[in-house]
Amino acid sequence: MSNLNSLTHFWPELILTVTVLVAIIADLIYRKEDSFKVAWWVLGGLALTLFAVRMSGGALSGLFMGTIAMDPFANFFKVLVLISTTFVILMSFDSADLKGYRVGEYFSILAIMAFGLFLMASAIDVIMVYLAIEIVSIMSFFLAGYLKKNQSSNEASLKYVIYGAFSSGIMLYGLSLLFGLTGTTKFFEMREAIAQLGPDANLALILSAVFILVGFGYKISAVPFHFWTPDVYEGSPTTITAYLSVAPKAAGFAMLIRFFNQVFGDGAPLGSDAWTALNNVPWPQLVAVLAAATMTVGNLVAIQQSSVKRMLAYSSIAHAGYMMMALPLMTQSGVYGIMIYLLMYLFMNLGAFYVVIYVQGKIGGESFDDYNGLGWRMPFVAGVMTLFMVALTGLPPTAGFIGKFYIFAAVIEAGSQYYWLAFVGVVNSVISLYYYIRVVKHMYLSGDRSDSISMPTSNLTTVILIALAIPTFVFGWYFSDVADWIHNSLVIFQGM
Amino acid sequence: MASLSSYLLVGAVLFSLGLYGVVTRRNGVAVLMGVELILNAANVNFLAFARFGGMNMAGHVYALFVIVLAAAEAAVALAIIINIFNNFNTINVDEVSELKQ
Amino acid sequence: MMTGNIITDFSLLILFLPLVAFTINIFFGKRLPRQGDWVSVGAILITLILSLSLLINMFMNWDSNFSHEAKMSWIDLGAFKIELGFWVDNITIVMLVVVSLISSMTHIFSLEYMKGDVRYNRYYAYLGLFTFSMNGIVLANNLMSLYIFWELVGVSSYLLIGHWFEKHSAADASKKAFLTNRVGDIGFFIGIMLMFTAIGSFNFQELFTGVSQGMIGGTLLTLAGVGLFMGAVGKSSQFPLHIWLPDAMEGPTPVSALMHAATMVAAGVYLTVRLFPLFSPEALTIIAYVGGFTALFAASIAITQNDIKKVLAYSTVSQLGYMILAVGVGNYVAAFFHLLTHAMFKACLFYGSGSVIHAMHHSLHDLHDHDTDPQDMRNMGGFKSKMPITNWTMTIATLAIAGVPFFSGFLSKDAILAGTLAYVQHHPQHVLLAVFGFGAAAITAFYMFRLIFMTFHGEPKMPKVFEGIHESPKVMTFPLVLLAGLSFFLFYTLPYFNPFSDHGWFTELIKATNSVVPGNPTAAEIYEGVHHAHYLAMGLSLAVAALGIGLSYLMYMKQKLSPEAWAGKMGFLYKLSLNKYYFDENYNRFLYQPFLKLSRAVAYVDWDLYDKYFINGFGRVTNVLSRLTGRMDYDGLDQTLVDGVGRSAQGLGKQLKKVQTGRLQNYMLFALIGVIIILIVQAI
Amino acid sequence: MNHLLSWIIWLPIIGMVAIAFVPRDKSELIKQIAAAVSGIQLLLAIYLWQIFDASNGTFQFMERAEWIPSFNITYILGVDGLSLPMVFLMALIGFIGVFVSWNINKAVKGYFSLFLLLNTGVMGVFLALDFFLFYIFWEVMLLPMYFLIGMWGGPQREYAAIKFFIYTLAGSVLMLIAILALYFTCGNTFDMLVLMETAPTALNGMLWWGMSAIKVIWVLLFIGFAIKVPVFPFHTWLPLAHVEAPTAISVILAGVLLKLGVYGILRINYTMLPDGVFWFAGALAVLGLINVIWGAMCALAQKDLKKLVAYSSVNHMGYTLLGMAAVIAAAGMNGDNLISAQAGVGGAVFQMFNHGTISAMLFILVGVIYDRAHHRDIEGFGGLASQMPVYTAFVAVAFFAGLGLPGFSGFVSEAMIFIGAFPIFKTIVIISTLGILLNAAYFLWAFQRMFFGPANEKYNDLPEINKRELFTVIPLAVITLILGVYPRPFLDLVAATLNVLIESVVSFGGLAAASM
Repeated sequence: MSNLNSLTHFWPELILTVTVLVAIIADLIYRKEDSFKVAWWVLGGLALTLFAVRMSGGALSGLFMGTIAMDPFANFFKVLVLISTTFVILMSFDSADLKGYRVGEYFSILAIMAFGLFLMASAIDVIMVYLAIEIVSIMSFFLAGYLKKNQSSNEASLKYVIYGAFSSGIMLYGLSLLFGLTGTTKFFEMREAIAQLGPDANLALILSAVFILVGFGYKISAVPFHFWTPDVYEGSPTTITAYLSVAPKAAGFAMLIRFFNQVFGDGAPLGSDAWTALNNVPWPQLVAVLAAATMTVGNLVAIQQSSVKRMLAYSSIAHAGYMMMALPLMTQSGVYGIMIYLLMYLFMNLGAFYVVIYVQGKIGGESFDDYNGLGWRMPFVAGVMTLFMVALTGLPPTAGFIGKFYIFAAVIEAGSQYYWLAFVGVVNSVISLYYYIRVVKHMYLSGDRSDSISMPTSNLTTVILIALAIPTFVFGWYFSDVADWIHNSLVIFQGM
Repeated sequence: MASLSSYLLVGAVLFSLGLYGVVTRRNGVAVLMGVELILNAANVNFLAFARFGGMNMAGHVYALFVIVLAAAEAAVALAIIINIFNNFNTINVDEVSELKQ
Repeated sequence: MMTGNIITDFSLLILFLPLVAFTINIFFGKRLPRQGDWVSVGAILITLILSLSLLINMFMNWDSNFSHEAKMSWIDLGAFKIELGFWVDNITIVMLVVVSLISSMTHIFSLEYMKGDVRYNRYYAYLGLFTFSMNGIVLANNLMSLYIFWELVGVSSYLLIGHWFEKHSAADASKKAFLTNRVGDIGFFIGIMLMFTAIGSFNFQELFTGVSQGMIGGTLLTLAGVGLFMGAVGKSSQFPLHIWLPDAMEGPTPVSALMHAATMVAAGVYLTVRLFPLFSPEALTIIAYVGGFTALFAASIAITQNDIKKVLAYSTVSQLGYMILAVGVGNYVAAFFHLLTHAMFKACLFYGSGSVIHAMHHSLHDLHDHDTDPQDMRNMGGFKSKMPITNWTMTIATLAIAGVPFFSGFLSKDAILAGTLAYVQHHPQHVLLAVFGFGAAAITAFYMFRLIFMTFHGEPKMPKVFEGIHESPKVMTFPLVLLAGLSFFLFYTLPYFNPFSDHGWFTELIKATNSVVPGNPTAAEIYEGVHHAHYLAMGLSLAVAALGIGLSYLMYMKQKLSPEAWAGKMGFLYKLSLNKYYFDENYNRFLYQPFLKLSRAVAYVDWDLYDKYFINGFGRVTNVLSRLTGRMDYDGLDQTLVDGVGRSAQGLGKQLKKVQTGRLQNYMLFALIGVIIILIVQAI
Repeated sequence: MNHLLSWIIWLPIIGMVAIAFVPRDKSELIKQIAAAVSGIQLLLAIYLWQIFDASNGTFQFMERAEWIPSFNITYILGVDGLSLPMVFLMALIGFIGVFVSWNINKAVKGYFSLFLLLNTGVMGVFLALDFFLFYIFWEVMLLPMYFLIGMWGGPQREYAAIKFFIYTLAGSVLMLIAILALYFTCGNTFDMLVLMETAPTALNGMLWWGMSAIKVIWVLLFIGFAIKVPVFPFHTWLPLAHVEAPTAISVILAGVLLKLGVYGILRINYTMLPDGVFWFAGALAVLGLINVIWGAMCALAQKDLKKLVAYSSVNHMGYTLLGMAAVIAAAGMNGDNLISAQAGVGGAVFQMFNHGTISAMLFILVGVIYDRAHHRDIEGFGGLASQMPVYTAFVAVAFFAGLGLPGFSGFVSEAMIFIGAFPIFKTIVIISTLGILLNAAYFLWAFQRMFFGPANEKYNDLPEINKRELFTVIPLAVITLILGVYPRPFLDLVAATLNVLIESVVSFGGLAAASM
């Protein structure tokens, strides 16, 4: 589709772009103490975008000369991105980190990042892939280092920028090799070219594949490309940590799945039961091992943490590992499982981080000991936190269980050659119980009882917590509609 | 006339130098320069493939994109490093280690 | 003449009346006048009347083949069924009379003996529970109900032995009794399972039919028989499980009379009598040896005991051994006969000892003497003048147990010895059994008269105590007199009158049935053999009894022979006997303690090793892994190594860097290493 | 009532919601609500018992509702002779448990909310006929249990709670794998009724890494259930959890939760993997034996009364395993011995129920003395019989019931188990009869040390067991006695179901077992 034609299908992104512009202009108008009002503009824009995303759909097409796909698959991830961006913006109002900073551009950058994530979810051309990743990365560097006077935040952004640039550089090198092998930048053409490659190209293909994996792996923080995660997560403002643990990860998975399915897969549509990897690309086993390693490392290291925030950072690595379990299966159920998991994970993880933000604001710390006796002093927050922890562990009847359930179901369905992976997965769930329940233990079992009860003072806090808790709980036993919606989103644009 | 493989060799050498720089340098700016080398190694590859593959202009376009993005990235990175210098009085990446103390 | 329904109803009443008394007394006894003893006594007297009416009915029928069965379904799962029920025949009726008679006497005797006890109502309640369970055993028509009531008498025994639980010895004895019985019961239950597995029923009649049809045979049948017999070994206190009965004397004396002399311990004999047709020849041989050995063995201990109740206890063990021996040699009617006569005279002896102890106790109490043992015969002597009734009744019972003509014991013991002799004549290789039998008879006569002489004759050993000795009140002497009367031969030979033959209602109404196991002699053959051996046996038994009595007379009455000198001469043997062959000590040393130690070891392994190290080890390993991973992941493999590479590459060695810093490069390095590893793996 | 089973399950949740609206300082009201709710639940359970058709061995009062059609998840409930006694048991012990907990005064609101939630979880497991639903209920129990032990427990409560949680979760995640494997290999359904039809044949000959699929799934499920039972190598959470948990929770734990494991094996392993039953029966019997002997020996060595009772649970549940193993007697290989199978499995089911009542009684009584003396050291008492005669009497009843005395229901079930298992596992049964001696030994020894001997002056003023406590013990004692004297009311109820169960095991299993 030509560029001009494409624009007519590009409404969500256009609205988002306008939102960004409006936000920047608004930021110029507001005084510093009013700068948080920019958020309302952004939120309005996001709402419009959400509306536009829901309205689009219909025909599958490749926009801008086949670099961007419009399909339900991308739309699902866009919705995910919009929901998480909205929540993060709302959460930022209460953030203690951001006090004393001009936050207008903070919200603008979030909106730009959302735009980048949109592109990630729908890129079908390696140029667009690189472009999208870079937009997201650069915005993330900003956000991670947003607290200019805070050394941790500085350090986080430095590490992030160096590691990010490094891995995207390596990925780019891999992409260049792939380009050389196939002579094209478009996913579909690449697949056809690879299918015709002789065995002598294998080494180069593997080399490029692995290099590309570095880029993707960095985005979803898969082992062994996860090293930046704990430091960046801990140093960044907690709102941004929450955001980084959800939205870019979702978009990263979207891109990864698309890339898998279209470049290194046989190109069968997702609606079919299974597609296979191209013979000469041994993706599945590699990713399976990485998945196992990712969740094991994430879980094991999370046990050691003394800070809840850092524990959540490591646990987010583990969750990436759970989701990665479904990648090598090359089945529709696998992708389906990842999508459901991401949705469920969004609510519970944002919720957990929000409680961390809240406690940080009220108590001033984020270590486990700061949570002692929380169950008596802040029964509502502690109760909701318990729910999130239980959900993150993956116990029914919470959303976390449903996510895991679909993932494990996909793994089991794929046949007995992946049972070991399911086994590693469930063992990891048990390990994760230990550190998640530790939070609960500190809230209820440790520390003194107190008769003074404090409820959240701001209504916004209550609303956010409830808005995150309800899906976390309700999707645990009623997920039929969600499952159907996601099932309908399992349609990937397969080229002209 | 040099062959494709010699260009690729240049690319590979650049890439390796970049990697080496990134891994060994302690100075934040130097590390960034290593990253730039890696990016340019990729650029060399793109252009070489585009030129010798007898292909379309995609490679050139790609290289242009990379240059632009690298510039943007460098701008952000330098901004961050300046900020770091303001806070830590050093740009040695090893000394920037507040976290996990 | 009673119809079947009436018999069923009577049996039900006989069974459940004591249970009703138990229930009333346990819940409301404390609040009833006289703590409810009249409820129990009333119930047991009605039971006695009902039993006697069954007995009269039996006499009126005069039918040795009489039997009546009633059943109800207890478990029904389709294929798996258990029916519980009654089997009333002449043996049952006689046994019911024995149980209810002795139980009634105990109830009456205890009115005085237990007066003022702290748990008077519970004592009567437990007596009711016991009578109920004992009657249950008697009436059972199948192994399952037999086993059920078997255990229940065990419990009532436990409760009654431990009646004075404040005493450690009583508490120990009650536990010991229960556990020792359980050992036997394990065998019993295995026997039951073997039988059920082979035949598919618990019912006696069906078992007999099954065995006769050969559904079980050979070694398996022997094993089943031995298993069932194990139950009897436990309950009837046979070697090697005899250890509990002497200790059980910690219970109140009337209880000893009722349970640990007359009825409960006889349940084992009753069991073997009931199941006699099932036993294979090999099993019977084992039974005979166990019984015979126990008879002699226990008698040899009784000689040296000084506690009046201990003497009687070992005497009981010995007499039970006799009965078991009789079953083993096939003369099981004689065993049952001895059970009957023994119940009477042994209960009488126990009541007598109770009467003596009661007197001693009161006398000591008046003297405020709490150290002297009221049961030790060495503190007695010359009581005949103070307690004439007790003296005479006990002497009669002693004559009976010693096997003196005109007394019941003579007849029954004679029958057993005749049976044994006949068996030995038939199987000369088992001559040892005859030695056991006659030897025990001699020793029994000796130690029983030793008891009488030491207690009632000679000079009072403690004159002060002697002063305070009085004859017991009527409620206590009445049972003595009654039972002493029942120790005369006449009651067992009616309507005939021949003191030297056991021919009478008993032998006419209780006929041996043939064994259903091929290879065993028929009842007629056994009878024939016994008949032949009768006179020889009688002569021998009279001789050994006279020997025993004479020796005892010389030693303890005339003091012609000094017991001390004999004891000194036989030093080692005397010590063995006095210390009961050290069975308790050895069991304790080689069984209980090692097992307890093993249990502690198991518990230690379970809790302090397995759980602490293995199960928690999973957690610990995870933790260690976690720490390791954390360090690898975060702090880098080896900072110095990495740094070293960097330095040498740069050619700059001067800049020493702090360890544990500078992670960023390591991150990337690890990512690179990861990439390289992946590449290598992929390339392979 | 059309949705009787749903009412039974969800009633506690209604109570929980009601409690949520009560101010936290009105603890009496909270307790009354909890009592009322569990009382109604008990009445419903009794009503269910009354209208249940015992002659019908299949599921009754079925409820079926669409839930998640896209994953073939359905809300299916049903009750049969296997689950009905368990439902009754849970309702009874749940009701009694409220009264046992009456003296809880720390965070009453939270306690009773969690208590009711636990009740729902357990009821759900017993009544669910959809595997997914089953699993959800199975896991729902964990969290309340964690809190109940961790917040209201003894000195080591945190350790005990986390250990319980991790241990049981480890088992249940394996179960999840098995459930999913069954789903995908047996026709994409969680409907247990369908799985019971399809699973026995669908897995035949299927190999996973050279192992039979049946064996793999069996083992995965078995470990999940075995941890709950608990079967020997997985039993160590139990003494700890029991000792640390508050009395009412120990009561529920021993009385009902342990039954879930056995129930699961019978309901799922037996019906869906009959071939596995034949493969595993020998191991099951051996494990049962180890449980019996090991548990008894550990109990013998204990000094803490509650730990003794806890190990006695290990011991008693061992009998259940032994009885269950006897099911293979009914198949052709060992002669068509239906009698043994019925006796064994029937005994196992009965033993489950009896252990429920007896161990509940034991734990309540342990709680009674602990509340008064504030310790449970067996050696620290002595002569209590003269100080607390009524209490002593009840302990005697409970101990005698526990050691399998005839007249109490425990005897009947143990006898059935022995009789049933004997023809197939002669040696094992003979060794395990040693257990009945050891049972008697540890109970009587403990009894002697605590109650006999001269009275301990220190405890002269201990108050006698009170009316509330009597109210909690007496129903259990009465049930134990009645069923001990006349077990038919119980056994008739389960007979038809039992035969269906045995039939299903035998008709599928045995023949294919050889080819597995």
